[in-house]
Amino acid sequence: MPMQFSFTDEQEAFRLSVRRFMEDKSPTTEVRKLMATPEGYDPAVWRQMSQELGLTGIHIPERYGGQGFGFIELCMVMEEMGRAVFCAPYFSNVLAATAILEAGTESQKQALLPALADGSRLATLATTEAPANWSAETTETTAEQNDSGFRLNGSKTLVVDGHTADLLIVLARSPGTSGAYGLSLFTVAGDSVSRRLLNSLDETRKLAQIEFDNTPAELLGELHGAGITMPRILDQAAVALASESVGGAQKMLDSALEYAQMRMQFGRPIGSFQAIKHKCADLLLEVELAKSTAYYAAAAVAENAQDLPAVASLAKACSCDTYMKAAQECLQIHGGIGFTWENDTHLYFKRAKSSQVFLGDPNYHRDQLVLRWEA
Amino acid sequence: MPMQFSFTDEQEAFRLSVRRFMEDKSPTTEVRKLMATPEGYDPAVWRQMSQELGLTGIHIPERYGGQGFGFIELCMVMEEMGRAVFCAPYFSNVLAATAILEAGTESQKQALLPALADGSRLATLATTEAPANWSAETTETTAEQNDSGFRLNGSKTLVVDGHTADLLIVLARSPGTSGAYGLSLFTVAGDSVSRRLLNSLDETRKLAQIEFDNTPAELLGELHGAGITMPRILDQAAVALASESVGGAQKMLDSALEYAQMRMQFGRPIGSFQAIKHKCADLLLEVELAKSTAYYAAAAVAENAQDLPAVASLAKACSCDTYMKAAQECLQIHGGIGFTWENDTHLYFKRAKSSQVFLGDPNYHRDQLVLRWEA
Amino acid sequence: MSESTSTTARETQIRAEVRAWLEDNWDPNLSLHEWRNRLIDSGWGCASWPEQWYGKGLSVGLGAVVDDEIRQFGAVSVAKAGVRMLAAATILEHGSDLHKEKFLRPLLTGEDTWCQLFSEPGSGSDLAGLTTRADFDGEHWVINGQKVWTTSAHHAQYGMLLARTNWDVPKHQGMTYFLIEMEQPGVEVRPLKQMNGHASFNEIFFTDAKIAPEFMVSTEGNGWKVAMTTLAHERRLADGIRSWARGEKGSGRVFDELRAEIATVMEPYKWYPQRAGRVDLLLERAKATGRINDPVVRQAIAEVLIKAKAAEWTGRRVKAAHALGRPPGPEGSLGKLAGSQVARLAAHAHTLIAGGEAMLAGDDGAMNGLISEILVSVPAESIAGGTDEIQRNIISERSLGMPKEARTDIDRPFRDVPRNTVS
Amino acid sequence: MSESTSTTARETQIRAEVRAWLEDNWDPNLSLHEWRNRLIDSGWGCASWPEQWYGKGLSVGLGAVVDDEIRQFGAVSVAKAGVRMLAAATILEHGSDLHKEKFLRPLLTGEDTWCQLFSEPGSGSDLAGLTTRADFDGEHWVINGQKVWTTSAHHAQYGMLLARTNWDVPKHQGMTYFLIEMEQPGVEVRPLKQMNGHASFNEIFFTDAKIAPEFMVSTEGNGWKVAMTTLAHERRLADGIRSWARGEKGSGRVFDELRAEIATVMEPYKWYPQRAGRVDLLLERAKATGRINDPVVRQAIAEVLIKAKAAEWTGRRVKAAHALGRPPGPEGSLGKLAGSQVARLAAHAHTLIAGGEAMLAGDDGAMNGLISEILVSVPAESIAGGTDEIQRNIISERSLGMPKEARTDIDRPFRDVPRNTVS
Repeated sequence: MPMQFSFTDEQEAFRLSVRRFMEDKSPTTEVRKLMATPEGYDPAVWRQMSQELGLTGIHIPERYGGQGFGFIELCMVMEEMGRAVFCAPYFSNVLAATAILEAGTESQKQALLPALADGSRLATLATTEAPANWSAETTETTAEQNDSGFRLNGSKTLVVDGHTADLLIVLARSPGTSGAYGLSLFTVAGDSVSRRLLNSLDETRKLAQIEFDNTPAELLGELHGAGITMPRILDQAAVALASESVGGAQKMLDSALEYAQMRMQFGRPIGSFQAIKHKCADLLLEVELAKSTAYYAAAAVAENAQDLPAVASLAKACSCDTYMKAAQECLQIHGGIGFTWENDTHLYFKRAKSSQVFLGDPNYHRDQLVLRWEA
Repeated sequence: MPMQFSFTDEQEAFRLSVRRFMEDKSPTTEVRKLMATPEGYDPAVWRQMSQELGLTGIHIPERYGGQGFGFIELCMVMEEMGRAVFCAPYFSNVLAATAILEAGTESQKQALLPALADGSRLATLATTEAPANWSAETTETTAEQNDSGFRLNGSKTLVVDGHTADLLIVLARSPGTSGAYGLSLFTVAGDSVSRRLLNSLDETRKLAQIEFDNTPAELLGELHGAGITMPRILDQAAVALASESVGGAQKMLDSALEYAQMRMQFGRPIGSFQAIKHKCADLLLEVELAKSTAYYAAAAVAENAQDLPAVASLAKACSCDTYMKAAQECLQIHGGIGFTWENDTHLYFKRAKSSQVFLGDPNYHRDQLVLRWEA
Repeated sequence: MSESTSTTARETQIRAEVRAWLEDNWDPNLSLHEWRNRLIDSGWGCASWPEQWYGKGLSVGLGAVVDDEIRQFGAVSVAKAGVRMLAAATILEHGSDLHKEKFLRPLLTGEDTWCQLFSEPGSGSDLAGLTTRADFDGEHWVINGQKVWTTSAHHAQYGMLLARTNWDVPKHQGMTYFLIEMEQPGVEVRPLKQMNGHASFNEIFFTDAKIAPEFMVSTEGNGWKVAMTTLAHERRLADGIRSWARGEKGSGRVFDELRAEIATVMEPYKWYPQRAGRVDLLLERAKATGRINDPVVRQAIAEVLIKAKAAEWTGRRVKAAHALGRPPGPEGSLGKLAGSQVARLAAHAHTLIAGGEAMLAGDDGAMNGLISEILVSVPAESIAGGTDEIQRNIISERSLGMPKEARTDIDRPFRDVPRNTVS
Repeated sequence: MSESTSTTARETQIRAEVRAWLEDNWDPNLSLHEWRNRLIDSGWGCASWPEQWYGKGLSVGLGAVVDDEIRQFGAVSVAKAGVRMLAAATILEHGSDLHKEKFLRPLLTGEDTWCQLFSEPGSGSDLAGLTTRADFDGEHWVINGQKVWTTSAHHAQYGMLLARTNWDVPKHQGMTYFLIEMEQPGVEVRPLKQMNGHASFNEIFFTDAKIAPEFMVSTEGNGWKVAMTTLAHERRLADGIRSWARGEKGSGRVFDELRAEIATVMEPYKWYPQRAGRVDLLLERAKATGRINDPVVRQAIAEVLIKAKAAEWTGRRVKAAHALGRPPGPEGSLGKLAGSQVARLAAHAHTLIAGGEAMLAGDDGAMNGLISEILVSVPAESIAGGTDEIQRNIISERSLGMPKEARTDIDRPFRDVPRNTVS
């Protein structure tokens, strides 16, 4: 498999444009404002990002109203958003679009994707029930079929941007089934459920609890098809999150370096002390290694590689651990200043902590990696 | 429980006398000579150590010919021997004496212990069969009883000093039993078995493979009593090994420090570089912490504390990991010199590596710690 | 040998004297200040202090015996904890009679609260690099600059201030120690919010604040030496606060007022147990969530337990050696460094146990937000009171005798030393 | 975009020329030296060398294309690997015509073996601190001192020697580079046994060894600069050896002689794969022993796999960036540091998998002693070729642009620099 180990000039130019947009529209002063609101995003910036830059449709094919780029470009966007701790319902939209692309029928794709691609409709994916378990197989929410269609009962939690989404893609099972069998995906109107914004550790990532009480739902794709599609959707989600994380990790390294060069103690920059120098050297290594895993995994999605399941877990475990470590070390190098609310480090620290456990913690993914490895 | 957190002046004086003996009789030049021999000890030094210093009988009660000190003093001896990578069948003798003390009848103690206490007879404990498993419960060696007594069949491996021992204490089970039930300890004459010196990673610790082929054996203590006594014997063994390990770890720290102060690079001692200073500071912390666990565990044995099982595992995991780390870092600080055969570091490195897995690796003991913890 | 020192005849006699006095004088229905004034006047409140200053001139060891007897009796002690005791120790050692006369009694009764004004945004690990200035205008010392990490400054009457009075001498020689009145126009106190949402500290801005000349401690330029006394006592502060907060269970007016006092003083410290990682909760949480059944989670918990118990036992070895008059061996910096590692490992184990719940905080978080508070508080453990890096310097240089870092900032006028221009 | 550079017309043409020449000239039944002399004379053996010295003056990139074509054709190349290529590169860049005439051809045919005489017991990380001396006695340079970590010195005809010729100038300015004949009375070679039982290196003792003046390279005092050329090529050495050792499968006299040559040259390196941790064996071993069923062991294996794959992919990113002419980004020191971490993690995982068997070695050890060889070889991975600490210095200073360590040893006569007195 001819795997990608570098980006093309066009891709690098694209990255630069996303980075500039983020620097311009999402400085941390803005992030702080938005994270304090329940909605958690700026509609004007969202519109501009969706319609002028086309980021919401980046990996959606042109025939469904998207930009028609690949998963690699999507991951570049995630990386730059991670670098900016961007506060907006982007990742949730990606999750939903990915689920529709993987599971939906041709007519559903045509019906649902254009509004996601142009950002006019917000969507998310609701899968998780027991917080400690990210496997689709333990789903308990039921989907009962009657003459008028499907009705959902149960609840979902940790639903990213679930409180603002117009459209929910919900994982549920037919009554009486268990395990991977009997699972299907459904679309549900956001305003047809009872939902509640949760108090999240990372205030830039809004999470919701959603209750289904005989909620009308439409089947997405095939009945009982989610046993096949969900693992692939979750692998892609893990890779996207890994990409976001390496963006954040690089930012933490940059921030640590900048501070270490500037901060004087004992008459010299603290970056001249070997303890700080070696900490930064180790961090550079970690970050470069993590980037390599995220880039490789993005290419594995793009090329539909056979080893994707193992590689997705590898990238998730490596990138999210690295992000956490980078945030910790950046904070440590900042000293007391780094522990203050005013300093931006904690925004990243909390995103890192949240990402570490989101979609399965590193131990879970390390285990998956070995079990999935084919060598 | 009034636990001991310091040694008495008498104990400190005793430690000093053992240390001086080791420095005098077991410099590494001697260790290197002995480790290259199959016997692995110097009979003259052994006699002097046993008869003049009484070290072989240190924790054996006076009524059985021993010195009548406690387990704490035994552990001090182990610590000093660890510091010297002493090459002699001492630990094996301790294992055997402990087994007899824990399991033997009064008359067996009277019959067997005096010769162990004065060092005139070498003994060891043979329990392990599958190298990866240190639990007594998987024992497969059988002890069949007939009119003339017991006959053993099966094999043991990793038997410390098993090739030179006059007396073997052997764990075996009655035919048809399984698990903790049906286990007994037996005494077997060393010259009645077929045995082979194994090629050991740590050449200062001699290991043997032993085969039992209808070998006559005498029951030690109660029939089927080993399900109760073996865990306690193994706990004490783990604590003794932890003590030996902290002695070795301290020596590695001392050696690293000495070298770092002396070795000049770039016109200054390498110990003036923060990278080396901080490495040594971390090592001091690790070694002091490990010592605390070994001392606490020794006191837990001495006081027959209820939390001994958890504490023994804690000390074993902590001390052996610390020894390994100390040896690694000492070697790293020495650089290329540390990797040579001529430099003594590898003697300790190999002892540390061997001790890490001996009696159960740190993961095993960490798991036991949590399962045994009562809080 | 056990770690407690053996009982001596002198100790027994002192305990009897204290008990006799308490039996005659203790009255839980007095106001807190009335009771403390009575205790102060008796000399038992601070028995190790000199006789002319509220004490009985006893040794520090016997002073602790007296305090123990008061505690065992169930009586309330003087306000002998928190930042104010740093002030007391410093004033006793370096203060003038005026200082002792004016400050010691209201400090012991609890009427006066104190704060410590040492750290600055630009001088953290390098405390001696401070740039808050004190200039004498012929009548007063005029203070300009900024301090930070000041606990309880918003309700303190007085502050211990370290400021630079001479910029033309090496950094350690140009500082002077002052006692400053906090309630004056030139002093602005702003709460400093932390990443865990608490605001336990303050930033203090001085704009032409004034100090009368008699409130200089020791002499001009001798501030570093005086500050060392304060800092030496700071290391014992955390322990003191913990034991002091215990005596809050009695009934009577004096206890009611004591509880109110404790609540105020303890407020900034309420997240400190979380900062240390809450090792005590790990097994309970693992069992409650069922995560104890995951062998990998058990490994993480075991790593915490090992380090935490080893650190606890090492602390007791240090105390036992101290009690026996042996050389101290492993010292404070080791405990600090171990604590920082324990906290970090514990936060990691808590994360594994919480799983997805670690994404939530406050009411929605595990244990009503307590777990998330751990996760966003532990980073302080490896910074506050000297970073891990500083501890490793101290350990390597003091405990191990390794060569000191070459310094380029201490042998020339402070004016010429490169330093932080902004914050 | 894929990592391979796109095929150019020039490349296609060169490949055709090489292939045509090989079709006419390749004969596996020649002796190895006969064949290599033929290849050397054609200019294809070292196509990127200058035309007057056995080459065709091609770019390094096209030189690699020629080598690739020879490999693909199945022919044997010149003795273009190992320490002798460091000598060749240095002689080509800094040597005199005499040096080139005398040394290059027998080096390329494989007749001459070389060794590198830089490291000393007293100067490891600080190579420029060396104290082996070269004094001119009016006729010869007279060498006294000791070198160490010299691979293959026991069968080398020549050595690249760095020695101090001036003690009164700063350390980097007092060294001179020589080409020394190893088979002479003043040179004693002793094997140096390592902790893993192998003796891949030698110690070399010089006692009044002699070098004729014409075998100085470049000028007196310019040795450091010349040595940099040697060292720059050393970093590529390991790769070169690995790829070179491949071409051993053919039949015919030339291959028989090649296999014998490879066996000799590779002997010191046979434990190198174990030094790197043998990541390739982990899953196989875990499955064979059943330890794969332990979730804690799976974690340890996963940690190795993650770091090893990440390091491999990072290496390919570096190469891809290089191929595109982009700034190199993460560089050699990162790979070195990653490799050292991988080796250590792998040894740990192998230990867990082996369990008690890790106590055994040789015939009794797991995989006939291969596993124990890993355990006692990995410590070298974080030392050889520059310790982890040195790599972190390089990364922080060169890749991250952090301030350099203040140096006190480079601005004064070497004579006055504190240094190791013994070893």
